[in-house]
Amino acid sequence: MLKKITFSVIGVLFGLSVNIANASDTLRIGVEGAYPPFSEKTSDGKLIGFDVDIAFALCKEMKRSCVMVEQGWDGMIPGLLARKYDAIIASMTITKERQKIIDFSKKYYATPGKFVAKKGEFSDDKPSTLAGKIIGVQSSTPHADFLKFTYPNSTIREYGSQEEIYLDLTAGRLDAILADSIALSKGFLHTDSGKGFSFFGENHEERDFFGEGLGIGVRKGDTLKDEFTKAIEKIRENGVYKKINDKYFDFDVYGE
Amino acid sequence: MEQIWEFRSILLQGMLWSIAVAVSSLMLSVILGLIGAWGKLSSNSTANRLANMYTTVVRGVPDLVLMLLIFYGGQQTLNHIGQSTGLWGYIEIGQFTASVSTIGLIFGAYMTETFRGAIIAIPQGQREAGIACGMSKVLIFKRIIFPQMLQIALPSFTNNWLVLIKTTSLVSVLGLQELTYVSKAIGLKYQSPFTFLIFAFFAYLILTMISELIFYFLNRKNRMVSRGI
Amino acid sequence: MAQITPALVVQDIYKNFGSLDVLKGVSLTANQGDVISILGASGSGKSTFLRCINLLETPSSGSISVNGEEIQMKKNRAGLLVPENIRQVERIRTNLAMVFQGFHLWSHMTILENIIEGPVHILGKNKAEATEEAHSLLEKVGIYDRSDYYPNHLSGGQQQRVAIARALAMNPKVMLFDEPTSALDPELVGEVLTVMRDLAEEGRTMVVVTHEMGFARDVSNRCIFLHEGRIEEQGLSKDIFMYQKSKRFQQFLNSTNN
Amino acid sequence: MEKINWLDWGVIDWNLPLNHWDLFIVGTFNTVLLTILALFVGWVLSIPLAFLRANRNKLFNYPILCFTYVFRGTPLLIQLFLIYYGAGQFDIIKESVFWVILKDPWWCAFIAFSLNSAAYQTEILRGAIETMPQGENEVAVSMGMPVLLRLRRIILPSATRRALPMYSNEIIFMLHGSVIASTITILDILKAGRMVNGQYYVAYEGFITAAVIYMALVFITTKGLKRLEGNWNAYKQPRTT
Repeated sequence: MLKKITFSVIGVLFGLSVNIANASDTLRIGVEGAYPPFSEKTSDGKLIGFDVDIAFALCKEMKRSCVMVEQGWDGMIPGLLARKYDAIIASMTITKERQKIIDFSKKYYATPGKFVAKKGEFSDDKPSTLAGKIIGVQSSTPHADFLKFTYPNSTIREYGSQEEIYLDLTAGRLDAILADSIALSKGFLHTDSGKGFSFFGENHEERDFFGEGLGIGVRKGDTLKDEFTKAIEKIRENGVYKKINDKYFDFDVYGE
Repeated sequence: MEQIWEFRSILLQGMLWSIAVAVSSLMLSVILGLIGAWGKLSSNSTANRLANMYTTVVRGVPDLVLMLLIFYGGQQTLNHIGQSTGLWGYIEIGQFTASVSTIGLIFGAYMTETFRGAIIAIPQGQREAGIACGMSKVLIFKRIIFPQMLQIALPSFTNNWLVLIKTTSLVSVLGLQELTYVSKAIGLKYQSPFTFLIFAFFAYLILTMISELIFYFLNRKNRMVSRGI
Repeated sequence: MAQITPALVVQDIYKNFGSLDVLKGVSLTANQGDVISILGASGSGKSTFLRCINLLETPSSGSISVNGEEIQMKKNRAGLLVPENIRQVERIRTNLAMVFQGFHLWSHMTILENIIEGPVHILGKNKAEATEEAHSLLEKVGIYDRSDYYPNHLSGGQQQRVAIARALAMNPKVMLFDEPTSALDPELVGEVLTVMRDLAEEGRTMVVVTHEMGFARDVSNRCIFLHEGRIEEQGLSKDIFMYQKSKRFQQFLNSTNN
Repeated sequence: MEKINWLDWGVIDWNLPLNHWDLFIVGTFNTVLLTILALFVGWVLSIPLAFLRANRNKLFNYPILCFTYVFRGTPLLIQLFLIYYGAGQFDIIKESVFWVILKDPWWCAFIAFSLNSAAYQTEILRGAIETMPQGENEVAVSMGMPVLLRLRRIILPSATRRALPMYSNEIIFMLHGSVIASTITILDILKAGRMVNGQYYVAYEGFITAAVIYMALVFITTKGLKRLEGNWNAYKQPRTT
């Protein structure tokens, strides 16, 4: 009895999930899965979205096989450092803070951040207008840093994922939210639950916070950085990027 | 209701993950509990101190904090050790492994107390009778102490298991797609969190009830055996 | 002689537990200063009778008056007798202090707290006054310097004496004793009986269920012998121990003498 | 944001949590407040519930048993999610006065924790009341103590003292359980740790700091409870003087 238990536990621990990886050719890519339309999951559990398509396109371009590893946003960079995966393709903004710890490829898209609230609730997004209001934002994002710095008189509530924020906005727990404008538009405003809400205020592209766009994160010194950059340029040229882009958006998300 | 039916496969999968985590953690916790109980009862002062430290730390730190530490920190530590010793290159601590090892670790501490109490409750004479027959220490444990200990420990063991099932819901925070995670995720996505969460609520309740029923019969059988002695 | 209201009148108490009839019409009248011993083999219903008096058990029928006030009873929907007004019962109970076989001191309170609990919280006396009284009561039952002890730190005999002091603190009209010495080691019985004898000499009205024949004969002025829920024999103590009409009582006395 | 060298151990840099000590202070405050309030409200609720259940009250025994069974048989996390996310699904609730309270994550956690603790404490207290020495209660009855006075002066103090070890467990359990407040945006100790980790993309510092604070809280609580138990249960111990 005792022996049986011991063996089965060891079996479970090692057989099922500890895999001692060798330097295989397979690239493991960290994605989030709760950030429509860039990454989300279908009802049968499949990952889809712009990030995912781009990831597969880049891998194809680099002639590497890829697997997607799902990871909550909180642990995205620690996961990379812990080598749970080799690259992050999860709409991560290239910021100075992050560049201290990891390297980024060239940007693969760039879109401004924007506020959303109930239609007609606010006329502008000045800090004085939003003073005393509750603003929801995803934690560990440049949007969160931007809010904490620029809107000290508002209550900033930090969430783990964008979907939780949408729910709390519709539930009336939040007065406004700040996030990537495309994510907001496609992932929220254009869905059933987004009815009655709209953008307000400026486009936010403040360089100090939002850097130069969103890139692919790799560990420091990893040559993958250049491979990805090259691959991004390639798919921009050969039309693969445009094809994916057009599948989701009616404009070029790459920015200028 | 229709919504739940629509997502039945993913919900069922979630439930299976929950059960898998629970059962695997239970097995790990039994092993750790036995080692811990041995440490607590051993005359070796180092083993003693280690076992005490183990139970104290687990009692001190909430499950979720330990879980996150092992999930995020444990992997880095392992890789660090691997790199500096050159023994291994990379070990993946997946969500499942992290979940099972933390829950196993936590309940190992509770099992330690359960088993320790049970072993103490076995009359000293039983052991001495074994020695008198010329049995080895290992044999005495296997043939005399262990089976009796299981019997005495059963009620407390049952309780640990019931708490353990509920604790598995925490691993949703690590992103393991078990019952809590999928019901919350689907609920959020389709703007009907109550529908799916109440499903999960009753699913856990049923798991608890079934476990209680099983242990009830085990316990009854058990008592009949001990009455025979 | 002027008409004096008896301290306690119990009339025709019947009590059954399901189909088992425990009391079949037991009556008792205790005048001021009476000490009545209730004797009987175990199972004769004597403890149940005592418990019926202050309604710890509700009798199936019968009436109880304390100091001329009858406890109002009514039949409930199931046809069982229940007190009509619980407030009245509670008020009357304060006049019927009971001492139990198992002492039942409140284990989470000190001796002093045990004694002042009733006077302060039920009777609404002020605490200082109650404390002072408690000390003199403790002295009376022969417990010195133990007022801040917890019950577990006392011997059985001491505990029972404290229990008596606790009952006395309510200044009751009648004291009910339910086999007060049965749970005690033989060498401790004496100290409790001494206290009870003193109370009797003070003129306290007491109803005592007991196995102590010495007490019944020498201290109580009247005795009741119960057998199978009925009064088999009763009378003045000095007579009843001399000559017994009932054979059963005779046998009972013989068996306890051995 | 000065960096002190001796705090930087390479693998772990203690400067990070130290620079955000204010987060941890607020977090500790929230954790402790939530725990204490939930335990208190749970206690208050548990008294009538336990009493009705111990007396096998015909009307209430089964509904209360249902309540305690359901809340003890399901994870606290699900209960919290049900209250926080679940309530928002219904317009009736959203338009009612309750929404003012349910809107706030802090209140949601407080309600979930209180109900959960009430369920556990009800069963603890019920057990203690049922194992109460019957005679001690009977004496009080025989003296004419009204039922509420008896409950307050005799039954509760006696039952509470005997249940003290179980109450200690419940306190630690609640303190541990309160970490899930962090999952609904409440800044508790764990959330503070997560925020520090998230800010600097590190794996250890925030969590270890949180773990240390929790351990300290548990340590203090256990010590305090031991002392309290010693005082309250003096009647059980042999007298030393």
